[in-house]
Amino acid sequence: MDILITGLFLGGTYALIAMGLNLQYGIARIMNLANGEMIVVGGFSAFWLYSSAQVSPLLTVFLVAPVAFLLNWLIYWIMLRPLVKRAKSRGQLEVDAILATFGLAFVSVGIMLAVFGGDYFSYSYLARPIRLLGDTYALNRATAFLAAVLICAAIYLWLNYSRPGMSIRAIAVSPESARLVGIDVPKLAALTFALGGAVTATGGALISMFFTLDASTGVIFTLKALVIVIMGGVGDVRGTIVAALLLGVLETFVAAVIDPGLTLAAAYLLFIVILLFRPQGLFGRRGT
Amino acid sequence: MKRRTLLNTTVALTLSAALAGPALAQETLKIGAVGPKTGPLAGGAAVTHWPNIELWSTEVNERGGIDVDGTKYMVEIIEYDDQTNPSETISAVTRLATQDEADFILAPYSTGLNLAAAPIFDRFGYPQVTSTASTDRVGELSDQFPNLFFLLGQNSEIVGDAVEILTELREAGDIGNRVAMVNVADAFGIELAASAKPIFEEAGFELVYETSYPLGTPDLSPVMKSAKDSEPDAFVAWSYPPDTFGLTEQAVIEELDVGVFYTAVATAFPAYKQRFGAAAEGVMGIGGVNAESESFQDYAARHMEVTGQAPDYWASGMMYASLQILEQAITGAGTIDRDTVTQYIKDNSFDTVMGTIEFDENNNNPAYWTVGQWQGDAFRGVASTGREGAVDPILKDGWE
Amino acid sequence: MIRADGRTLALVALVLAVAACLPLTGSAYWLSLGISIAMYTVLTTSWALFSGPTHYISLATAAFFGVGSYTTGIGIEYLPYWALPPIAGVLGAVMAALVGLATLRLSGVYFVIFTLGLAELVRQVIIWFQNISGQKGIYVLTKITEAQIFWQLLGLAALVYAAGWAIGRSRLGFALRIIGDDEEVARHSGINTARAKVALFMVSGAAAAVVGAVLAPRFVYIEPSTAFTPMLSFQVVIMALLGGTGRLWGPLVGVIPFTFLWEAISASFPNQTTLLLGVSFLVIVYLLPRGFVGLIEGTRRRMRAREAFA
Amino acid sequence: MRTDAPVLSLRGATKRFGGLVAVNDLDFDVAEHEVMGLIGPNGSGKSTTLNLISGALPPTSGGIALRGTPIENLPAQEIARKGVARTFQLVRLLPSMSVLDNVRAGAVFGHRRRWGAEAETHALRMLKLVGLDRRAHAHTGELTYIDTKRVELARVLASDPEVLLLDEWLAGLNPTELEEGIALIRRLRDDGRTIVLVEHVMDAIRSLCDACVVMSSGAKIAEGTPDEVLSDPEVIRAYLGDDDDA
Repeated sequence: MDILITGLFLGGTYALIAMGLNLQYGIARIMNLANGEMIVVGGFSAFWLYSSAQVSPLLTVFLVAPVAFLLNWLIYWIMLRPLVKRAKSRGQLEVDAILATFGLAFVSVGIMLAVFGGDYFSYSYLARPIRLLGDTYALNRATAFLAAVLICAAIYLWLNYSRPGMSIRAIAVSPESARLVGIDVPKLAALTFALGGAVTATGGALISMFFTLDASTGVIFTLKALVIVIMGGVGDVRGTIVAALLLGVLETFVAAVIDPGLTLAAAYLLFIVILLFRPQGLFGRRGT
Repeated sequence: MKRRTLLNTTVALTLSAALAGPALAQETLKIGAVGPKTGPLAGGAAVTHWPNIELWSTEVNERGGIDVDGTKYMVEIIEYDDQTNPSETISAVTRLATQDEADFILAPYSTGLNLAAAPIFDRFGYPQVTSTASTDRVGELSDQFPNLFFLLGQNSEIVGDAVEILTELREAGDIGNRVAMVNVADAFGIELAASAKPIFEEAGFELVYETSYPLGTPDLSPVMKSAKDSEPDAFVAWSYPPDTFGLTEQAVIEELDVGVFYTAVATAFPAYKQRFGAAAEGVMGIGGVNAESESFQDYAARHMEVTGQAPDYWASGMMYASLQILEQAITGAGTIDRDTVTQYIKDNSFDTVMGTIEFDENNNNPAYWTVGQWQGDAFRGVASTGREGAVDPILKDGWE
Repeated sequence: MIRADGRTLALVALVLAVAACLPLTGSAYWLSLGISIAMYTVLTTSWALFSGPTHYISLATAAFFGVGSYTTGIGIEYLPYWALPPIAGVLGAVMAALVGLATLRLSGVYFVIFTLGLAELVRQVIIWFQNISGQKGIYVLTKITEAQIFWQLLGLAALVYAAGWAIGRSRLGFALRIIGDDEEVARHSGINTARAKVALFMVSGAAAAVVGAVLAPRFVYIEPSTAFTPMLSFQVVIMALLGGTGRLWGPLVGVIPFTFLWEAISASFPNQTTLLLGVSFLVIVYLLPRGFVGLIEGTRRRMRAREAFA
Repeated sequence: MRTDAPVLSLRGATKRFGGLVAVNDLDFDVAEHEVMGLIGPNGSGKSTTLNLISGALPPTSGGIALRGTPIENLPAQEIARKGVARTFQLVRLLPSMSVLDNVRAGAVFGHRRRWGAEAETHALRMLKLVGLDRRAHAHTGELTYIDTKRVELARVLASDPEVLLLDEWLAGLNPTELEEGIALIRRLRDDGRTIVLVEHVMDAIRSLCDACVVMSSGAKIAEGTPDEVLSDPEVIRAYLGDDDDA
């Protein structure tokens, strides 16, 4: 029980890390290698506002999300739209996006270094035990999990029941047909990319409550997010959530029962095994 | 064949002319500095490495430069970012030696990068006074690289003293026999844990929980829960910065009740105290300083003033000491000839912020702090291999 | 066609011969740049041997490189140094064969991330093993000089080029070009696509492992975090793509300017290295959409066109 | 050479996709030098049958044999090597290669494996056979529709197959091209090749096929000469019924 809850909390954290990338890659079709840097930006904002003005990271989120949305929206229109336009095929776009966002990741790290230096930033917020069903857990992790649930649910409902959400899903399935039925693909792709960025930055602000970050740590999160998105299946919100939770529970289980030294090995093993049996990811569609 | 020799001689002549040439006219010393500004170790280097270089060069230039046989030499620092990548460290040191023709090069940051650079330092005859390298192979390394100096100490001593402190506390009846030991599965953590295990067993401790976890483990709560379940009297973690923070936070949350709580690297960072506040009281870790000594207090104040941040209580002082040693050796030798300066470092003792330092026959500093503990607002040395001013260890008393 | 190949081959041999003289100049600086170039040439060229025709982007370079480094790191205690790079090559090839067989069903980005996950898995398992076996830090203390490392890498580069040239001329190379165009057609033409792909993947895996083994003495101290750095995998992909993977010499024209650019930025802007690398990267991506090969061939075509009209 | 033993034979060949039975218990034989027409309304399972024979899909059950050797469990490349070569419903060329290299692909990797100059002369011979020898060095992108079909045919022929599977090879051609196409296949027939033809063009079937198998909803409903089957009432019904929802 204790393992399950700890694992779910960790899984919630992973969902926060990966959900934004899933939107950006699954729908806007940009494999964003600068995803982790957006997490660090979110985390730094929370750190800075907390240590300079005692603003709770839970409030910072409401500032970070719209700013990140705007920032990512601009990134899409200025940087990525030209690539989408010039790409002759999906594969070409993939390669270009990898190269461009890799460069963007470098630029982001460089800017962050210049702005807030290379030092670790870590602060203590809600690092208190709470008791659930007879065991103790970290309040900040529980809070982040709750936030993850809210965010994921909101995205899921929005994609499935709102008009723009349904258009976006149509784009994910087939951009060409979506264009034929009168959906403004570039605009919605930009919107989704921006939304993905906002979710990612929000995740960063939340996880900074318990992760020690520095300007260069982004790449670790990018790798993790890529693994989760692929494992769940590109473009599927449920897939990302399930994959994140699965990973969280597995890592916790291995750490608690087998050997903490194998935690990450087990995580990657799970990822590899899943791909061997379901090459398109847990919820992915074949042939994409 | 003959032509080849001729060619080589010409090259050698040109090279030596190039190296000797600037020394005649200049009044500044070019000092090369390499270290991570990005990459996995950038966070640590931003605490320990770069601020001291800034502090030292500022101070030297404020007092008019380094005295070499009556002439004052200002220092000019040439910095390179090695991105925590040994290939880049090698390139950067080579560039400093050949392109920038640096008069001296400061040791890079961390064991791996220091050793990667060692052959280049050796080849060009630069002394490398390391302050962030920790190894058990000092003898072998100094045989291969006679210009390589170690300030920070040997792993076996760091581990041995930690066990000794525990033994003392046990003999005083303060703690029992049960130790939970974890380590981060990266080079340094593995090396420390591998040394520690036999020493703990020899000292009669029972390792009730023992495990490693990968660097970058996102959630350490299973580790801490298992450690807690094993009901230890002492918790020892051979840890790295992010997990040092993570483990402590989990210990607070799990309300781990131990007499000794020990985490390794970064425990001595000011950020640790800043983050955990009163809960840090009684936490032990690698390093420590004589916080009461005037020289250290003075150093800490100047560090704060010049760089805007506090030094850490382990390698920072050593890093600064390495710069002082270099400066004193240049002045003492009265020349900037590197071989003479290297020999001077071997033969003499130096007065530094960490106290007097003298290298042994293996180019190793035999007297260094091994175990420190947060007591009040400072991380004070509780054990050393021959340093003055150790305080008595206190028991960890809860997390409030 | 064949005559043109012969000329290219002669040119390559000449370039290698000239390059081999680099250590004789006595400049440690150029030698260290030379090592970077040679190392990335081997890594990117062997990478492109597989990825160029098949369009599979592999991020497993670091895994092979790391295994190679560890082969030297651990093996040096028991075996003479010269025996280690070949062993590393065999290990790399075996590992590549296993991975290749496992990943045949994966396509596109799933393959990309799979190889990334694999690299991390190998790294984690090796670290874990190092930890439980109580292996302390791994030191590679040898008398091997930079020049020797450089020559070994050059030799390896020559081998990779020879292999690439031979493959390009063989049924295997032709098969791979067909697979790259249309795998379905390839299968129905009687090509064992799985075998062809795995064979090539083994070549690139072995080459990367040997590079790791050769470079280990240079680093003196082997750490998992540097031996298996994912950055290496990305750099290889980026340089190869910047050069162009359609030609055997494509990666090389990516590696050389990139190394100099990297060096120039690292040397001139130590505090903004990362930022400027990113910026120059973006500039290249936007201004050179088809890599340096595209640029060179475009220029050549324009020049030819001008001659034709003159 | 015995002509009575079939080159290709299907026995109870069945393919299910989940609940859908695409090919149901199909039996037929193709004799040496015979052109066999596989006809039927859209969705009757003709193309799936070709996919089973060529190994693009494994059959759910049943057997397929080439000169008596079972091939139903072999992967596509093995079947191709044993001498079954196919064209695709939608032409598939190798876009980055010249016409000649496209054809060389068949010569190098097919049933009879050639290499070097031999493969090249053989490929040129095949191009000449389909009437494209003068465009050997053209890029595939420059070709007209029928020429792309010719290239594909030449590629398949270059492997010297025992059995040639043509999947609606004549579809989409205009009347003039159709005439050329039929003439081309007739020439192959006259050369004594064994061909299985999935086709909709009735004229072609009448003039080219020695025998026909008619499929409807995955099952064989008639077999015989073209004239026989095309006058079979069940076949007519199947086609007319198909017309309703076509």
